[in-house]
Amino acid sequence: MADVTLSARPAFHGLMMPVGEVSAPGVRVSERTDLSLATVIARRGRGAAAREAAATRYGLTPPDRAMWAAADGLTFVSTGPDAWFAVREGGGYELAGELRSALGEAASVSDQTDGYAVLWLSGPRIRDVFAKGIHLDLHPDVFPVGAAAVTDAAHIGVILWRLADRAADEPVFEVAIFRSYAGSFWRWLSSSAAEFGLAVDA
Amino acid sequence: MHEFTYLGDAAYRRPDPQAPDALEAFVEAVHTRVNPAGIHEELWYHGSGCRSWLKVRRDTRTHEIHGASFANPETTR
Amino acid sequence: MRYSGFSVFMQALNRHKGWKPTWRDAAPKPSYDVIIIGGGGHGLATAHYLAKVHGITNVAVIEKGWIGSGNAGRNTTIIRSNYLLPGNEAFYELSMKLWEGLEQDVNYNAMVSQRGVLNLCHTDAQRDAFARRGNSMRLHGADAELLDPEGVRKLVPFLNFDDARFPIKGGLFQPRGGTARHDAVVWGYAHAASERGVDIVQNCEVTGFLREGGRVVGIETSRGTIRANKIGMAVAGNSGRVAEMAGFRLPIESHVLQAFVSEAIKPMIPTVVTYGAGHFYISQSDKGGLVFGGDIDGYNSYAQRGNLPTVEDVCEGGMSLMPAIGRVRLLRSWGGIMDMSMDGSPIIDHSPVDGLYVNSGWCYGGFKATPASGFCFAHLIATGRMHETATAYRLDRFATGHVIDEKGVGARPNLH
Amino acid sequence: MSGQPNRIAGGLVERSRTLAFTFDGKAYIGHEGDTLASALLANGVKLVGRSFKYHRPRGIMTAGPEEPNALVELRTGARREPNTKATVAELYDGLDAQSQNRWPSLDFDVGAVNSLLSPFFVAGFYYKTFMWPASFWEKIYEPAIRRAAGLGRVSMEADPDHYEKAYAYCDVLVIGAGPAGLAAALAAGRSGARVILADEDFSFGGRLLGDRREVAGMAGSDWAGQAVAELASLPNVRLMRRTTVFGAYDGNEFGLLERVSDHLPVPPRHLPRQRMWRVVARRAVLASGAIERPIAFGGNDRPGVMTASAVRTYVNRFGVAPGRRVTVFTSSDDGWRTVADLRSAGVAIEAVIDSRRVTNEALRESAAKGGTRLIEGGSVIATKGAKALSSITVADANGGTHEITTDCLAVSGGFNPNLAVTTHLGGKPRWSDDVSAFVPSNPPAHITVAGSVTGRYGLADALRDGATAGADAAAGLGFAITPAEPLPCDDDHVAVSPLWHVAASKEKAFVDFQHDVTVSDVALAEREGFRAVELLKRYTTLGMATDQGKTSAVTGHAIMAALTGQPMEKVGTTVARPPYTPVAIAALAGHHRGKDFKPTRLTAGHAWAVRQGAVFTEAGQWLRAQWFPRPGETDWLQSVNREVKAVRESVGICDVSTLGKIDIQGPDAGEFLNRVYINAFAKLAIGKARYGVMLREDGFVMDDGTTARFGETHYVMSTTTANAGPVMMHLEFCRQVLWPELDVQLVSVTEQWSQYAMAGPNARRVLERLLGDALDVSNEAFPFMGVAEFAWRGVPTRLFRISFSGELAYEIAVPARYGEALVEALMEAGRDWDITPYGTEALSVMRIEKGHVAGGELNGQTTAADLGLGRMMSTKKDFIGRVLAGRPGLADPDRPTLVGVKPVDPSQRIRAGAHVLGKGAEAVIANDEGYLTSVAHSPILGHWIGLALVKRGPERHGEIMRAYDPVRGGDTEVELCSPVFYDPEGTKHHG
Ligand SMILES: Cc1cc2nc3c(=O)[nH]c(=O)nc-3n(C[C@H](O)[C@H](O)[C@H](O)COP(=O)(O)OP(=O)(O)OC[C@H]3O[C@@H](n4cnc5c(N)ncnc54)[C@H](O)[C@@H]3O)c2cc1C
Ligand SMILES: NC(=O)c1ccc[n+]([C@@H]2O[C@H](COP(=O)([O-])OP(=O)(O)OC[C@H]3O[C@@H](n4cnc5c(N)ncnc54)[C@H](O)[C@@H]3O)[C@@H](O)[C@H]2O)c1
Ligand SMILES: Cc1cc2nc3c(=O)[nH]c(=O)nc-3n(C[C@H](O)[C@H](O)[C@H](O)COP(=O)(O)O)c2cc1C
Ligand SMILES: [Zn+2]
Repeated sequence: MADVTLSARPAFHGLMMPVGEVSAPGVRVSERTDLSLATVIARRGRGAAAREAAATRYGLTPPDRAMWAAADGLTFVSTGPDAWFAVREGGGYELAGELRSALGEAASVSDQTDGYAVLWLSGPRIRDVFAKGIHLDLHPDVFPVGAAAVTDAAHIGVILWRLADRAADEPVFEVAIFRSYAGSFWRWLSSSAAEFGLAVDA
Repeated sequence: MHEFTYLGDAAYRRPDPQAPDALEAFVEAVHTRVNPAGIHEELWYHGSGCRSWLKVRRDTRTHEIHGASFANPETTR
Repeated sequence: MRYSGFSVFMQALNRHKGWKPTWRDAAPKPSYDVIIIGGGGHGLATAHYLAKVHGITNVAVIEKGWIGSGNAGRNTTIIRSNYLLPGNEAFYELSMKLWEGLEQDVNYNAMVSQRGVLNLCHTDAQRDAFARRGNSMRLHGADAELLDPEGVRKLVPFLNFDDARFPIKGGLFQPRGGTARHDAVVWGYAHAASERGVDIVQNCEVTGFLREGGRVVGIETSRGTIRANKIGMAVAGNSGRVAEMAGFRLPIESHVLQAFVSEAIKPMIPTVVTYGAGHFYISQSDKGGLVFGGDIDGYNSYAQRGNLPTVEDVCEGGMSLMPAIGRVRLLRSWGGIMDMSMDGSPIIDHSPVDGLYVNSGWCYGGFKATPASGFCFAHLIATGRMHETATAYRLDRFATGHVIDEKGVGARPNLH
Repeated sequence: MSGQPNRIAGGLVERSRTLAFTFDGKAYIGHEGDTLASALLANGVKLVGRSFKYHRPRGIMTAGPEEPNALVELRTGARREPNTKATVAELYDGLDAQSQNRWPSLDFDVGAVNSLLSPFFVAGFYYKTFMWPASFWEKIYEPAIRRAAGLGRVSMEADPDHYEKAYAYCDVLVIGAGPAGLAAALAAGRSGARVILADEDFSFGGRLLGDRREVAGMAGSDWAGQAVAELASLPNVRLMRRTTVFGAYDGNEFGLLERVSDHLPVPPRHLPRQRMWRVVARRAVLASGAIERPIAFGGNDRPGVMTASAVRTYVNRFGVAPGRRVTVFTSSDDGWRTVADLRSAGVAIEAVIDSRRVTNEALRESAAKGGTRLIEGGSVIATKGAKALSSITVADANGGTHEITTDCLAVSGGFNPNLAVTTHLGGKPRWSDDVSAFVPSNPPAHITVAGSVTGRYGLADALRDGATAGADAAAGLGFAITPAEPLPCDDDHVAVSPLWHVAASKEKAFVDFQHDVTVSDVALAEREGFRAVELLKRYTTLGMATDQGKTSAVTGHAIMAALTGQPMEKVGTTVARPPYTPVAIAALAGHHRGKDFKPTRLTAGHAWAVRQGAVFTEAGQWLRAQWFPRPGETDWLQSVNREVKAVRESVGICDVSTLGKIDIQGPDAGEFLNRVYINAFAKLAIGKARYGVMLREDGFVMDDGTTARFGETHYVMSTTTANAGPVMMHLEFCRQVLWPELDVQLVSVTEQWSQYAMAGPNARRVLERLLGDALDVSNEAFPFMGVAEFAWRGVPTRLFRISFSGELAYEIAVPARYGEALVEALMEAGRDWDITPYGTEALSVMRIEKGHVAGGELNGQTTAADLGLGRMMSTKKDFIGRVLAGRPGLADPDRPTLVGVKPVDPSQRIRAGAHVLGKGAEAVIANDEGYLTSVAHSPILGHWIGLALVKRGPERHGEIMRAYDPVRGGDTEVELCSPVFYDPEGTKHHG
């Protein structure tokens, strides 16, 4: 028995159905199941040290404002004073351990790879959809590429960050929510996006 | 507002539990409130955000906010 | 002036020319035996019982605005005695009894309406907690019924029984609970007190205390100094401010509570209903408006107004419980300043300053207490001793640990 | 279907689009661009409603949201909407409206007898009557009053429509799109500022739509169209029609209601009926105009009596003549605009009555030109007509009276600035003698007023004020303004001499039309001492109707001022409160109703549990499997008994993922735990777990749970499901506020792990089969309270040997995406031992059998000592709550303390919530000695058992008492006993 592998069930499994008119959808969405996630909190008074250690090891400086910074598939999203949400492409459960050894005594790290579910969202109407639940000004001048926020969406806590645009008028956001909320989040997202058309990307 | 939770007077200090009058000091600190009509420096928790405790100066008559800072003196940002 | 159907009939013949003021709008005299600060329900009731029960009629009620301008004039009018803890239940049951005879007592129709109060529960644990409370009420001689979902459905068939996020598992029903017309309570007590000689002084703000030898002997007001040997404060949300004038602090914080009324509609809600899974309670006024409310906004405030998140929270609760009110329009919202105490229960006691008595800490449940509060406060002021039914409401209970914490949340006033 | 007898030429309605509608079952037609009111008037319908108290016949009085009379029930079935103002209901094809507050019909309304009884039904009569006998109130008087009161009827069905909420942000919010608002939006919009322009109307233009004015050399409505086109072309401007700004709130926030689909028969698929917006605006320009006020004279409520500006609106905007022989009664120059516009539209004018001596020659001439009869210094003292106006009686300046036949009386009593939004944050309006009205004073710093709302009523004022306010707002935020030329327009007459009340009237003169408050009611209130305007309001209900006194309050206050001889500034005015116009409750709830009231949290194994047919229960926001019924089981107790037995006899599994898990890391993590728990943690060995209890600072128990140590600086705390959030907040408070000097970091990892408890004598066997050689789980290698982290089938796995059930038990956790796979693997591994999934109910039975405390005992009112955990309180260290736990009230040995209870007759059932009285003691509170906190049926013992808090309980084992449960008809003799019913030696979980 010991050699059997376990099958994974993504948080949004079975939920993601397109809604509304999707020939030219206002919003496209897909679940990022290929990410490793971790919370990183600097030890007392070690914020600068943690940022330096990351810079040395990964060639990126975790931001000290509500922004993200990325290099080589690793992103540090700021989630508070000297606290970050680390996201790495590729998946697996090694990220936390690696960060722990990279940052040493400068930070505490917790694996959150399955703690959060992450959605990738884009489309010309994505801001209009977010406006139906997120109390945050996402105007491109106020929330530029590189910006990040921790807030609520329709009573559900979210970590939100803006990636580079896909094309003109195709802004891209990623949103992380605690995994258990996937069903409720989807109900809000799909009903809010219905008028614009919500397409699900594989 | 609902992203934040109010706690009370920011002047709250946990009394010295070893002091001879610790009991009275704790009774007082935990229960008695200044409750001013005017500027009040108070604690708020950013629960659905960065989870920081903040000190907020607010006018209790108008709800006007006159500044905020991290309650943790060691938080620099 | 005596009120009755007959007097209305006689006045109608006279084109209502003969009516006299419901209460005398008195100018302050230089001194009184007793001064009550605060012309809300509690202050006026205190004056009434001082005069009626204790024969003390040289009394002034000092009100900074017009009587009833505080919480008495802005509450959701729910009266009930469905408390759990001994210190509370006996007191609120006394209040209930006084409500039951109020109109005849004060010769004013305060429209005390015993249409019942239904508290809904949504889990088995909540139902057991309600049972504990209902049993406690019965032990106190009050009325309480534990309803199953069918019983609830019979009483209020249009609740969300089918699509609810939190299913209705039953409810605690107090048939004797209900509502009273809040303003009429104020006017009724004012009428009765005034008829017995009490001076009701409006537009007179207390700004300080007169002291002699460590005790208070009078008050400074916007209309001059007024002396008295005994002074009771019943200023609800302003307790902190008035206590500060007397040089002490209370285990009280002032928080804003909003309330709401809808446009008037034909009778819809037969009883008072409170939601157990969200902050929402509702009844229908005799005029037809749905009167409803929810949780306090949660922050210290003297502004008498609140904010949208709370409005939304209340309406979300309302819609999830009663989806049939969706197209009813909210007509008006307002706020009151709640004297939230550290255990959620009131204080009726001597203050730390001689000659000054405290009546405070009513949180958002003090309307129902109005008669008993006045009754017990009058007793304390007249006799110097706590009324036996209100002995638990001591100020030193925080020091002794004999707190009366119905919700079990401790010294977090905004959670009570 | 009849024609539209009163439809005249002109107007802005789309005549090519004919819409059919019904009122009280009768079919009519109107046009696109009509309101229900304009369409009714076009069809000659005058009687549309009945008043609140006297059931007087009422018609359409205004053309806006201030309407007090023309309220209808709109739509049918579950969409029926009571109290809809016909004056703002946009006409759509198929609209179905009913009159309300009448029986059996609008024409013949029995309730109208109230009018005959009106000598008794004066303000406040009920306070003085109906007191005897006391019992009659609920049975007789109150039901009668309640039935008579109220207006429209609710459908009593769930609202079938969908609602939304949304947030928006802008630099400048312009409220109102009349000339002032349009000018403001243009000025701000041209600067590049982010502008939102909102108007409650479905067309932009404000008074420019209802008046015949000229702006920039063109018709005012054309200019408005042009301005709107320009605004629409600016990408930084958002135009929001049908959107009411209903309130101003803290933090520069405004509440807006957008009626997305109210002009359609039903909302289109995927669109809400309405959308509530919360707009954060750095600046706002309030250009909400002014509301015309009526004059109180006898019979001023007869259908056909209207405000003069409304008459104008019907003529100019809707192409409808509200009457065929119109009379104008005015105390202001603005009434003369109505005269002029009626004349231009070719509507016959019977007479103009100006309460003033008309000093303005231009006005006199214009009347003369049309040959209209002019009565200067006159006033209307009475009206006639059964259900619609037929004539009026006018008193002239010399004491003469004139009977004038007329079917429409246009009344202009001056204007009240529509300033409600300026007072929502606490501002008080100021009385202005210049314009005889309350005007805004000191609006909040971020709100500027412009146009008629300021009390400057000229069109030129509006255009100039608006442009200035818009430009200033944008400039103040750093946007560059290009100065614009002032817009030319035709000139204004705006003088008014207030006439509140025609004293010579004998008949009822209404102040508040909807609530039937008359001039004599105000006088009665004065006589009875209700002189403060707020008392006047509450005693008479003046201004408390659905229109919130928009046409009545100030008039009532002015009458009170006259009665008391006080100046208006002294009398003041009542407080306006949000919402500015009523808002559907569903709109304020938005998405969050029904199943979406609160988010639902589901564990990773939820779908699996659903497939097993689990019954779920709420645990905070979580759903947890309560039990797993099997075919043939007819009640929950059978299922639960089976599940408990399976665990006690073999092995069972239970999803415990919902318990809070907090990673506590850092060099001071141990010290931190020492300070928050009553017992010691700093010395907990790595690889071990310990049960801990934490108090609030006031000494009462806050929460409990086990905390495991995984490394030198790494602990994982578990909390109860319900308290996970509050505990996190508490710990962050301790860390950040109380002890910032501690180097400790906290983060919730609840969701990272899917965790299952596996309990029962065969648990280890199953585990061995499951884990293979991934971990040695022998008792020696992995003893009670051991914890381990290891890799299993390629994923990080945690194992805890902790037991809530009292059996040999483990909790195993894997990353959540494998939660479903884990439970399937557990079932597979346990097949030979008949492994049984169990729910929270069986979990609860077993913990009660073991005397473990949980929700019923951790109710925030108990101390550690109450729960029999007093000895855990360390005497060697300080901890949160230690000092105050020593208060006499908490340390009182008489406090109810944890015991077990069992029925003396084992066949009897007991229930949690029953109170404990002495045996044979009378059921009064003095004999109350405690209560049952948790109860379960123990299948092992074969009877019901319970935990209770009883005074000196632990000293009283063996005593027979009474479990008194009158609300459920229970009264059972019980024996107090040890709270540990099962395996008191604790050998099982050590085994
Ligand atoms: C929105 C809302 C809903 C509520 N719902 C309910 C409910 O359903 N059931 C229930 O039981 N309770 C309810 N309450 C609580 C209840 O209204 C109050 O607890 C109770 O009315 C308080 O007592 P009071 O009437 O004497 O206070 P108030 O009416 O506030 O009286 C205090 C008076 O003191 C005056 N005053 C203050 N300072 C001074 C001074 N310096 N000088 C002179 N006068 C001064 C004030 O002007 C005021 O009139 C509610 C309260 C609010 C605001
Ligand atoms: N001659 C007079 O005595 C007199 C008196 C009053 C007004 N007027 C005329 O009225 C016009 C005044 O122009 P103005 O721009 O100040 O007012 P306006 O009445 O033309 O426009 C106000 C607009 O604000 C909207 N509105 C009001 N409150 C709102 C809210 N809370 N949310 C959304 N929309 C809201 C209304 O629907 C309306 O379209 C001028 O033409 C003026 O001459 C004349
Ligand atoms: C039980 C109750 C019913 C009310 N009904 C109405 C109502 O029908 N119409 C109305 O305009 N206001 C109503 N109000 C609200 C009052 O107008 C007013 O808002 C409240 O007394 C607070 O005073 P304030 O808004 O002047 O501060 C009601 C208030 C209460 C307490
Ligand atoms: Zn924050």
